Amino acid sequence: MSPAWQNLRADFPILDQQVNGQPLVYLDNAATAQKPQCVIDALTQFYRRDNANVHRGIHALSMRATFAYEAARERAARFFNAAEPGEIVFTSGTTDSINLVASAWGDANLRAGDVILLTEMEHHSNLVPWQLLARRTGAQLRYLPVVAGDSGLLDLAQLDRVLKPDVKLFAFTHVSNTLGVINPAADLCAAARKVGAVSVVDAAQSAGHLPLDVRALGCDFLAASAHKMCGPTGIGVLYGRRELLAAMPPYRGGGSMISNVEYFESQWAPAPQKFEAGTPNIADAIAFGRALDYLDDLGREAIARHDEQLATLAYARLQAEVPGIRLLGPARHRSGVVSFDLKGVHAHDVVTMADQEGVALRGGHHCNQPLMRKLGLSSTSRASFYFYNTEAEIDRLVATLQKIQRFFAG
Amino acid sequence: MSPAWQNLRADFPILDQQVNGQPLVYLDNAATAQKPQCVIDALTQFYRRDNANVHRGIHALSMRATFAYEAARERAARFFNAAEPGEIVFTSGTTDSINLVASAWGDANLRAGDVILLTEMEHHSNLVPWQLLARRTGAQLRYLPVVAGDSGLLDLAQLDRVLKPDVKLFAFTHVSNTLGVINPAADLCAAARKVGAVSVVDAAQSAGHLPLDVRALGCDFLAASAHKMCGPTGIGVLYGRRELLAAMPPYRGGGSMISNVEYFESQWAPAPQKFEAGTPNIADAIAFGRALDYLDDLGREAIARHDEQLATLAYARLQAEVPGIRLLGPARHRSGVVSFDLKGVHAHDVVTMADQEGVALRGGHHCNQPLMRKLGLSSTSRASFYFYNTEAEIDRLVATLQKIQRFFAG
Amino acid sequence: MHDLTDLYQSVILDHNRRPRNYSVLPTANRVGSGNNPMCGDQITVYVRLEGDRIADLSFQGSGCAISQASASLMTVHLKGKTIAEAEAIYADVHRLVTTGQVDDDNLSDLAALAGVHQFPARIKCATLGWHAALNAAKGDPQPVTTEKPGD
Amino acid sequence: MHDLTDLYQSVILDHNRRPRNYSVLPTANRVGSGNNPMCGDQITVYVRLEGDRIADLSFQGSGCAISQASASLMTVHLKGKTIAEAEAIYADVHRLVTTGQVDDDNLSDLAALAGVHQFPARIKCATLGWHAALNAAKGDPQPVTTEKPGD
Ligand SMILES: Cc1ncc(COP(=O)(O)O)c(C=O)c1O
Ligand SMILES: Cc1ncc(COP(=O)(O)O)c(C=O)c1O
Repeated sequence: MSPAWQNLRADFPILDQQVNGQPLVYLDNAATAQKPQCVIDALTQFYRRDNANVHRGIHALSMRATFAYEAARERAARFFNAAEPGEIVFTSGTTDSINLVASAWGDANLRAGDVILLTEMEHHSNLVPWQLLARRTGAQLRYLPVVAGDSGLLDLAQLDRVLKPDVKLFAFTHVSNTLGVINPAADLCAAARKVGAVSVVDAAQSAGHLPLDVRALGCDFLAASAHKMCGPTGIGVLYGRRELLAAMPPYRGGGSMISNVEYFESQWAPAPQKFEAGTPNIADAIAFGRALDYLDDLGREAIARHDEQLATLAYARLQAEVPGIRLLGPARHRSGVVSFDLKGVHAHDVVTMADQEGVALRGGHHCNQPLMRKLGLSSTSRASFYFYNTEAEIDRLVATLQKIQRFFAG
Repeated sequence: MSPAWQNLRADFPILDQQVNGQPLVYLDNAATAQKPQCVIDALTQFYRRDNANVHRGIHALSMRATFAYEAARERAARFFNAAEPGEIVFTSGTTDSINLVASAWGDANLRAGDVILLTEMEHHSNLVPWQLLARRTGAQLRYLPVVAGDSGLLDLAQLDRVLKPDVKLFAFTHVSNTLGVINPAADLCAAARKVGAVSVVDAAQSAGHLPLDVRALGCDFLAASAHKMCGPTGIGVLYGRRELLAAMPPYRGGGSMISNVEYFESQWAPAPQKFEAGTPNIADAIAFGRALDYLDDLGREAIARHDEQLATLAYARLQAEVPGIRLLGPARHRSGVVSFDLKGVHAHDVVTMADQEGVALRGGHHCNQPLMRKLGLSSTSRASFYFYNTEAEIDRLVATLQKIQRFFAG
Repeated sequence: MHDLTDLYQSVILDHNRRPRNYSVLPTANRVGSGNNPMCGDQITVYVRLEGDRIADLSFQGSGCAISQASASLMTVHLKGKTIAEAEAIYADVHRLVTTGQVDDDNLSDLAALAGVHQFPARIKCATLGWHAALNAAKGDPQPVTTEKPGD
Repeated sequence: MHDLTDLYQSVILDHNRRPRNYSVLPTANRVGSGNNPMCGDQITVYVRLEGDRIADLSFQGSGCAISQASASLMTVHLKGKTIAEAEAIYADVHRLVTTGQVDDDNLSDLAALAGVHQFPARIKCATLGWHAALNAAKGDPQPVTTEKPGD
């Protein structure tokens, strides 16, 4: 790893702390990423200099806030290579974005008998909204399976069997938050288009990690969360193809999403305003824009390479040096997420013990209960890497798991 | 005004700046309030020390984040005097809170022929969600009128006529963002309860300004935005009575709002988690808690007195010193919002010109189009005060409006 | 600090006080409307199109001095022009209100709109009537709304 | 830094490795279940209630060492107790796992749970089985879920 990456750690003040007497090793990046000082500064500066409500304001602060907010939208459009800023809707995160599609597109376009296709590895946030939509409309859910075994790959041989013309919408995750699998998103979107289905890409785990271009993917909708991309909590985006957003009814009602309101009826503003009712999360949108600058300065290809290098190394070392460990997901060509089951030690005990060594892991079902059940597990431990993690931290991880194993073996 | 209030200005770094060569006079508080340094620091400290995802985490950072997030919920419960923290749902703001009620409570409880009662002074955010709900369910909207003239008071003599047993829900604003009127919220809630209607209080303009106690009000739901209460953008609360929240279906689907997920069906977590799908706006919720401390340290009675004093003075001086001005709302017993129409000068021109003098006003329909039409106006200019505003700033306002009038008179 | 008279030049104040062609045009064969939902500016433009020529036009509406004066100036300048000529004039006006730069010395009193570029929140006010008129002339049935980012 | 053996005392490790009364109780007349949806801990408790006395009880489930050991200890300590006695014991245990303080010197090996209070995220694990058992004994048909703030 080039020393330049090591130097990045200085941009992240939170990494420089001791936890339980040990230097923090933060390996919970799939849950949320840390924030560089420049993103924190963007928040501080907004509140210290420019804070005002947007859109309806003419005074100086309000203009600054409006221009900065809309510049963040343009920044996000560039980041995802949308055709225009109007294809970017600010939401409160991936979950909100997916619910927006389920509610605004889904209720208007689905009826009894239609099929919503998902995969067996979806996060609850890309699963429960479709269950609720299916219940409201009478549409049915269908699943593209994961292959048997622990590689976690989608069973693409079954795609033609499940993706038939009765499928009106195909929603799938780009990168699994439990398995570390990277799905062939462009191929899946193309397959969806071939049967006339709308495609929804859950990019929560990919947007800050891989090069991502909505036009190259060919997706209709794409959802992401700023907090997993070095941005603040409470903000995210929905990308939607212009024609689809234009035809959709609103999501929530309120200020700023209207063109005309009367006591008994109203007309809507064009997208994206139509989907942004009320005062938006102005400060966090602006700070999110700054996070996108930061990521693009590093280069997303470079981040992806770094993530994969660390994850592949961690996978190989855990496999070799921790007896009885069960690793999920592929050994290579993977994202930074490495989930595992340590024989005889429950994930909670692993995480509590690792925390005593300053190593931050996550344990549980990772919002992936049905997949866990299919794998015969109730929970796993998970180490997830980002660009500020180092090989030395993998040493700490391996040593910690070995220590835990020794302790439990008594 | 006691000098202690003057000293407060030092807590708000944004106030200490020049706009167009003049010291900023920020009179756009009804749109959004400014943030004291302690709230900004709460954000910075969270991201520099404690940032992690909540609920599912066991490691040190995640525990700190979870406890701080839940402490913010407890803080909000205390602020509003809810019976328990579980009655506080974090949302992205007032608009989101009202949409939550319209969608989760409304769809489950309303049917064709039922009546939703509103008042003629509602903000679009407390109007459009009910229009959408009415369209979905076949329920009807009905309005409690505002009395003729410019006092802006609700016509309470008509309450019995419109609040009949066919009314299933009565939603009204506590304080008007256009008129500065303070409505008798406790009486309206009691009247709603008498006919068996659920009451929804839009507290966007009151929560940071008046003493507020949901049990004293006797409301079923109450909605507020942090950004109007010295807190950050992107976070707000819905208070809901425990029994109502418990009986409601979820709002959005996703992580953290479930108790069990299978591929084809799921069970929900208890409230408030049931309504908080996905990663919440952790940092802003925590900073919001700090803002509530700040407001309670000042004392809400004292803030309300200060707001009213300034607004009453501004109203009287504008009336006396600016010929031809048309002032909306009552002369006394009012909130800090003072809307007016300057004869012969459009509100946008007023606001642009005032901005040249460093005075930040808002001009437009204030998300209140139907009320504007009823008043025979397309827009007004609005000065809105908060506790950091001073009498000297009223001097600047009056002088600026006089100057604008002279300019336009040619 | 900008000088207020940069924005509110005497031409603007005059057209605001006494808007030209402020009426319903009885012979109109095209109507366009525009509104700025953020502020409540509202304009209706009436056009009599003969072939591809704007034989006559008028407007009515309510809004700030900038939107009313700009619409009034617009009626004066577009009367008698072909659609192509009208578009060329609007291209100049758009450049003027967004950058303050004048390309065309023939803009005459339209140059009074140059100050708008220093007030970005007001650019929409200045272009509202022009959008509505061109849409009407070109037969685009969509009402103009300015509530678009980057517009 | 806490010592790991504060939390994972040998009593805990032993009860986790060899849980007592880990079975379905054929003579049970009450069943209670609890789950911690955040982590996937899952416990079912079988109770034979005779009058107001817990004549016998057993459990099954899956979860972390703390939840399994605490449930195992619970079965040992509640067997033969009246509901009132069981509630009193649980009150002590609750105080123990939330504060680390022992009121009652009779807690014997339950004192091994004292370390839990230093690990607030794990308190729910330690109380899950107890909640389920008391709910079953008191006939509360609601499954226990720990997903409540402040629980
Ligand atoms: C009375 C009233 N209700 C609702 C709202 C909407 O609040 P928000 O935009 O924060 O969702 C506002 C704020 O503009 C308001 O003044
Ligand atoms: C694959 C995937 N989808 C969706 C989500 C939900 O994102 P958020 O909680 O930010 O809404 C997550 C994050 O936990 C995720 O990993």
